[in-house]
Amino acid sequence: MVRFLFKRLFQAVVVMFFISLISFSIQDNLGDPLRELVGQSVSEQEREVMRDEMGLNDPFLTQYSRFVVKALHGDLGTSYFFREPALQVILEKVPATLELVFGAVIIILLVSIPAGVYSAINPRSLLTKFIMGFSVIGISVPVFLMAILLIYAFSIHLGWLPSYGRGDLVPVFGSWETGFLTKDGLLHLILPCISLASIMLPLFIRLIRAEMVESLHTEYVRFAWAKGLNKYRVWFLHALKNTMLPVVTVGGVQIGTMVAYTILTESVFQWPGTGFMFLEAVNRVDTPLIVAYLIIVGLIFVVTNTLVDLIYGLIDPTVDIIGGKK
Amino acid sequence: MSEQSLSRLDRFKQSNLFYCFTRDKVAMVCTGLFLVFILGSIFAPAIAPYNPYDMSSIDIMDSELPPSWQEDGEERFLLGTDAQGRDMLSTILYGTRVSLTIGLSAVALQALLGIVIGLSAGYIGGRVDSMLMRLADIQLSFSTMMVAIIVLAVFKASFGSELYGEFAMLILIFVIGIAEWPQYARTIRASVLAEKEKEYVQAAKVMGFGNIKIMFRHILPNCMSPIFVISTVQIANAIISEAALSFLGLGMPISEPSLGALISSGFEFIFSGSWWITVIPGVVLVTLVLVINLLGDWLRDVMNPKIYKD
Amino acid sequence: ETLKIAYDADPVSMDPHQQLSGGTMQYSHMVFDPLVRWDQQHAIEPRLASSWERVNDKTMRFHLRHDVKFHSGNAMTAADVEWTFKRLQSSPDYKAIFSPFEKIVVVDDYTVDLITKQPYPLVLNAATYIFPMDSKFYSGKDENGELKSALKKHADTFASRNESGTGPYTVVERQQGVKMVFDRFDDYWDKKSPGNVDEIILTPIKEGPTRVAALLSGDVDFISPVPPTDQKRIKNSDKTNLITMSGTRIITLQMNQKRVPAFKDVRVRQAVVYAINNKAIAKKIMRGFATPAGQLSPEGYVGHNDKLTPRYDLKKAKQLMKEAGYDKGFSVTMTAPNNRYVNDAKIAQAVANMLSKINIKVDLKTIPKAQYWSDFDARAADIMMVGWHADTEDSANFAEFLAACPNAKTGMGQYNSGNYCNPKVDAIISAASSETDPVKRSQMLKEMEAIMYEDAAFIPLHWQDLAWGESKNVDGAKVVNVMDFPYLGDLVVK
Amino acid sequence: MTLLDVKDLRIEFPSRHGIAVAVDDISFHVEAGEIVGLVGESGAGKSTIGNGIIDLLSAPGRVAGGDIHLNGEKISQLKADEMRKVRGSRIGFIFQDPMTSLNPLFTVEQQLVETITTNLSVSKHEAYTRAIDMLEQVGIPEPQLRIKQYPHQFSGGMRQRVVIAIALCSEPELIIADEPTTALDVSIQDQILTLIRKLCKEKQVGCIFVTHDMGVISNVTDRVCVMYRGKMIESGTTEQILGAPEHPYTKSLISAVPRTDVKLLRFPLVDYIESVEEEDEKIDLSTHWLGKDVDYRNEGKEILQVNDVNLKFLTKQAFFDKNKQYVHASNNVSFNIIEGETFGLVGESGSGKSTIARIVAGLYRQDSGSIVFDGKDLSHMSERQRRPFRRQMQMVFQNPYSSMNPRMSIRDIVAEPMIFHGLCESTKEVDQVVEDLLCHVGLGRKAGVKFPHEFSGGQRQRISIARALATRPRFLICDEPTSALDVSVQAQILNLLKDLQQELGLTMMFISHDLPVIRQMCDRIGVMRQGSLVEIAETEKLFKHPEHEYTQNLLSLIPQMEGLSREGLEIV
Ligand SMILES: Nc1ncnc2c1ncn2[C@@H]1O[C@H](COP(=O)(O)OP(=O)(O)OP(=O)(O)O)[C@@H](O)[C@H]1O
Ligand SMILES: Nc1ncnc2c1ncn2[C@@H]1O[C@H](COP(=O)(O)OP(=O)(O)OP(=O)(O)O)[C@@H](O)[C@H]1O
Ligand SMILES: [Mg+2]
Ligand SMILES: [Mg+2]
Ligand code: NI
Repeated sequence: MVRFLFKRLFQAVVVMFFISLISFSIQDNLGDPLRELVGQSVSEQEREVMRDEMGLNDPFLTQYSRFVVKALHGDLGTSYFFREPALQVILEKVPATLELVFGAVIIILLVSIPAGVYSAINPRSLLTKFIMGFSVIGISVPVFLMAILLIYAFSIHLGWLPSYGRGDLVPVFGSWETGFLTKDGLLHLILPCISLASIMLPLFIRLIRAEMVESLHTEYVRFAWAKGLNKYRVWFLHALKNTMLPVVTVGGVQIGTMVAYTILTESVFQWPGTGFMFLEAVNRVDTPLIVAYLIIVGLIFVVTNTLVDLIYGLIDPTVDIIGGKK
Repeated sequence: MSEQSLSRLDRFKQSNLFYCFTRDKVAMVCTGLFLVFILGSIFAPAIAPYNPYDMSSIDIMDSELPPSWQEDGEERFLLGTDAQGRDMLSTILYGTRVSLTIGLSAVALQALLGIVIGLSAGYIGGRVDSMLMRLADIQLSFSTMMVAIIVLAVFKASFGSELYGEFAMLILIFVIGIAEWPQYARTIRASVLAEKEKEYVQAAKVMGFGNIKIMFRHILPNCMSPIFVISTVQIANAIISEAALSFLGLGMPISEPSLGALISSGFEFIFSGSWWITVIPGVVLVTLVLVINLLGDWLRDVMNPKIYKD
Repeated sequence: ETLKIAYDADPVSMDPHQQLSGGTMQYSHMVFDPLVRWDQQHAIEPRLASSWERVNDKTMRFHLRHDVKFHSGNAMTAADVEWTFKRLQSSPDYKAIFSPFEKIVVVDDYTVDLITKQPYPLVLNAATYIFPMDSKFYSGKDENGELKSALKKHADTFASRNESGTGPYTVVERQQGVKMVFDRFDDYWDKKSPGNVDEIILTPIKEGPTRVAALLSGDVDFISPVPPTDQKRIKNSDKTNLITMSGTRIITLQMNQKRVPAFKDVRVRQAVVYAINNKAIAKKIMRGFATPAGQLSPEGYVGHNDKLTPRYDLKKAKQLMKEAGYDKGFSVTMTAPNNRYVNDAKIAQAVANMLSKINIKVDLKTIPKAQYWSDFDARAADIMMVGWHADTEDSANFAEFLAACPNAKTGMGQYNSGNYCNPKVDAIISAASSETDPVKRSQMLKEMEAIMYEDAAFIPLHWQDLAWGESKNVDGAKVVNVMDFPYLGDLVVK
Repeated sequence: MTLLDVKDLRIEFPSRHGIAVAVDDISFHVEAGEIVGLVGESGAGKSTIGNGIIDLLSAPGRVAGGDIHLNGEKISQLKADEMRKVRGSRIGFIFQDPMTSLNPLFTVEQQLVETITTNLSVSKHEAYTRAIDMLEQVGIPEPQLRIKQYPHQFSGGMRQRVVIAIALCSEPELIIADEPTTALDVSIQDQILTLIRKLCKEKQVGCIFVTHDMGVISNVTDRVCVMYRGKMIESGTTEQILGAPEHPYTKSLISAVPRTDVKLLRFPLVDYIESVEEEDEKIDLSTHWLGKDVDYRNEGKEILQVNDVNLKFLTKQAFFDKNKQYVHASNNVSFNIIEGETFGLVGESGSGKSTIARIVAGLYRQDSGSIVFDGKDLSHMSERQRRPFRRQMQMVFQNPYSSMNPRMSIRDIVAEPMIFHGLCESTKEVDQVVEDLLCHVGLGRKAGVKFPHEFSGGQRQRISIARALATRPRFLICDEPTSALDVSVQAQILNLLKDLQQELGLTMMFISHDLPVIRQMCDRIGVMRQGSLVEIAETEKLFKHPEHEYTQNLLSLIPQMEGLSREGLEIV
């Protein structure tokens, strides 16, 4: 167990190394950061001088080794735009994103499990057809459009919910400010969470349904019926738990993908999180911030996937993650 | 030779697939619609009243005309025109062609990569597994957008940007395929981890089958269910990703819009009254995705011998 | 009264000299005050300088107000102006504007002289950029041991985190990219200002539709810019007003004569200009929120020449192509940004369609601005799009950057991707830079526009209009201007 | 009042090839305290009756007619919710396939406790105590430790016992036991049978006992019903059926029972079996492809040597190595098998028989020791090097269902190894051989198009034998190959194996808990207990003069059947 975690930690470092290498090598193709830092009439020579000062004209390896040395001291560079250490900028924005993702995950869990299970159990009911139809629409409407439609419906037309931002926040432990504890904060969370969830929800409903249909046909589910168990117990415990393996995996990947989709959701709702920050950073060619963000995202992926692998072990005792002996 | 093909047809007619097909109305309707889409896109140049790629036929003064049944609509443009003055009907036909090609091929590529990698990782395990899965982590950190930028850079460096237009479609397929394989790989790997402990796999080992055969012939079919789900969802995603990539200048040339690009470029018009620019292609896309999903669901059920359809 | 405003971006820094951009100017006019400023009629009006006069052809004398206090409580004097001026001269972004000046001379506590190297007509235009900073406040070292006056492009400085200006508002809170809160400055010198807003909360909302939604739902009171497609909604809503104004940013396309030999032929260039129906573009794509252009200078600028109108004539265009021997046409590449100017990609596409009618086949690519400028600098396509707003609010500035013969040393023609080069134009530009007689100067610049018109030096499309949205209770129309920096200090909210 | 009364029950499996009637107008009844045996050929519909009674037919099966009354109350056509109250609490059910009946993701404790708390009103803690008690009663050693484990950590027989424990734990009125002792060795079987008998007599529980083991029938049942192809052909008291059968099928069934008292040359064939409908084709092995080239004839040489093989399983994960717990499934096991012989492996359930089989087959890697096959040490070979040996060494798995890929048709399952190893020239030949093989094992030529789940337990087992034979192996490991077969099919299979052995010099390692069968089949026998081999001896010597105390005990527990006729047997 401990060895497993150590191994993963080591792998995480390797992953982040590669990510930094790749992002470093593409940064020249993202555009010219100087353009975004200066006014339109600043001359080319002047920009060249600044580029020199910032070390952007150094050879790739010089730049990269400088970065690695600093990174080993915990410094991932300084954002051009925020003029703060990139890591700090990201950490400031992380709570917003995490809360958004958390809210979306809750919605997904609350909706997809009952909907998926229901439609597996009653494959012919009208509601099932509705759920399946709805989910297709969910898949094929771009997030951006979904978000805008939600804003138009709920904040302009009905005036129920605010259209942008995080609303009132209260600080909890240290610098983490949460919107979950104020009414205003919660109201602000609703629309962004729904639109973020809307991308993943259909996938999960369909996945749970598909897996559930399979496990409803297994012998042990039949045996569970023969034991006279309560139907909810059979469905939600015996059948559902067996469907969870692929669901958890896809979930693990999707939580990561969701981090990517926060880019769109956050920018529509002007949500001050990392996704929006990243999009802006790409627009402003804020390369240090881009590299730092990618590294952090890589870390998130390694961590979630490690968790997912650990969860497999918990769910399915026959799966042997640690590589012990059978 | 003719005998062979005849017997093949006969075999198909006797197969479960065909039988179930003839019994399922939804499947028949969906296949019909799907064929309509496929044929529509193959024969778009013949069917479409205008050629939306012919720039000289486009007149900006015709822009944003509503569909012909609406008040200001014109006979010439059955479904109205877009902001550039292109005939919507023709544009949609051509756009479906682009989107469908990209969607299907990109997903095929993703699935191919993902399945091979996921199967190997799960089946071989150990170091190979760790390596492949960390590769997936790296890949996932670079969203489609970043992959697009990398590919564009490499392409530019090796071929110059002039050539880009000709290969736009291939590049898009490549980018979307490369960017999203981890979805498949990780899902398959999870299923494989569970399946490979089952006795039928051990039985296959005892038979002396090679690993490749065990992986693809025995384990893979038993992991298909989530793959079907992901694939049908991914087709929609691929179509929409392509639209997002156009924004980076990496999509199809702006003068050859795909269905996704039509929807995203038109959405600002919804509230200004010119709803048809985005709603009509939107409906087409939803129908397309719905059809693909229903077919996928159906196929999945048919391929699972345990689930009876009557 | 609290006013919530939403712009597409927030100021990049609290240091007004950090970067010359729209956001900085909007911020500067809230927290600082310039010596003089433009009014709505594009005339100069006194601010911290109560009056000025020309001492000789190289010297302009400014008399400062005596009753002005900085936010720190310090009184504003000539020393502050001098300090600010020197800082401007060393700032990379403002250097260019102040390069014609030789020095500043403090005459007494409330009088300064600006001395130019040569006779210079645009001293007042430059003075709109002088926002005196509190020299005492910005002197010395901060807690990190850095100079408080330091000006750095990509590092945190004292000035980028703190302000002490003379403007109507002080900054009380700032979260970059999230929000900025301003409070009315109690000791503001301009007691005549009708402004009654006590607190301003500025939120950057990048996405146009979201910004509009925020206004329509009442979450904010004042937004800018408003996307053309949404203007009708704002206008028609009974809760909101739309303010529009024809703008001064010209959108042009440049035909690269180096890459495409055909563009060396003036007839071909003219044919291209004749083929493009920029009125239709302004009407259809810009939905009327743009003024079709035939030249660079917008109305109100000294060089604006009334005779130079848009010239769309497809027949003539075809004929010119034939004359030039290109009736079969040719192929060109074209690159345009897709998130820099309003509807940039759509405009480019429409142009491509129009050019195909004279058999010029356009291979169009649209890319985000971040990558666009590298391409632009490399002159990577045959036709490229560029928009320009003159920092000096002067016609010569347009020509200097967009149409002068490119010269890497002097920086002339820096944005002239077409490589158009007409010595006559260059001569007028340099002559105009030292011509102090307004009438004569105007004559020269009008002639310059006419030459470029005749040469079809570039493809003029339109001047982007400006639009603001506001709640009904806000009276923004009186404080907005063509430069797009509303004087919010004077804003009245009912 | 009768406890269970089944009248004119008819169960159908509609499919596109027509409606298959699995149970055809069957009537019978069970009184309280009575044990009714249900025997019949494999695939006759015995399990289907049980499933029909508790309304758990797998799709698309349906009850097409008839009534079922439980204690006078009609339970056919009950609503789903009401039916659920009948299941578990009033009717306990033991599924035929213990390997797949247990949910792999829950511990045995969870599965037992939930059943108890659902059906009896007891607290969690009481349920736990009861669960431990039940496990003890069905003979699981160290129940406190074992109860925390997952099903895959149990041996086949242990799983079967868990399933029995689950069915019995909620004190039902009626128990339907579908071949509950197939995987159990005689001592445990005896324990279970005693338990069931005690329950029935003391608590007046009724029981339907499906089995193919005539010894068990004669030991426990009061009455017997005989089924043949969906029909009930005969019923009566146990003595009556066993002693004086009337129907020709019953007669031949009884003649096929493996004897404990004498060793036979061949099993008398039941001429009344399933595939007779397609004109009885007797395939002559010597002309048939299986005999085409008689490659391995090397009698007298050792083909397999197992030397000091050890294997431990981790049973409790822990952070530190020293806290981990292990089961010694194979403890210094050594034996040799000589080419051409049949080596039997017997022993109590969980003693490590399957583990040895798996080690030999290369599915588990031993911790220490070596496996030498045909003079080559397999222990450290790579998969590729091992492949040529794979074809020569085949295995019939203990659990026929889970060892078949659920998504492949039977034809593909059987044909695949032949195609893979290139044993046939054309598809036609493959099809031909597959059909022959299916015919051999008594499934009929048409079975190929179906999928594994469409077969009865015994039929599945035959498929897996057909698959194992498809590669013309030299060495065959049979892990309980006939545990789920009725005696008639069992006789046919055993004869087939014997024939193959004679014709081809096939060597077999034969694992079974069924001592009569072992006695009939094997030349030498090894007795296992708790991972160690306690005794190896010639068959007759072992049966007549067992040396080890454990062996003696084992032999004494063989159910004795008196009164079976010896008509027409070829005794050695
Ligand atoms: N799901 C199914 N679909 C189609 N046919 C089925 C299905 N389940 C069982 N059958 C058929 O029904 C018949 C009776 O099966 P059943 O399982 O009751 O046999 P059984 O008497 O229990 O045999 P065994 O002793 O081998 O377990 C068999 O011929 C079998 O092929
Ligand atoms: N994968 C495993 N993990 C942990 N323990 C196991 C595993 N497989 C088997 N065991 C344990 O090893 C021991 C021997 O099991 P094995 O399957 O060889 O028994 P068996 O002799 O075949 O019994 P049966 O006749 O009941 O099939 C049992 O105690 C079992 O619990
Ligand atoms: Mg059965
Ligand atoms: Mg076993
Ligand atoms: Ni300006």
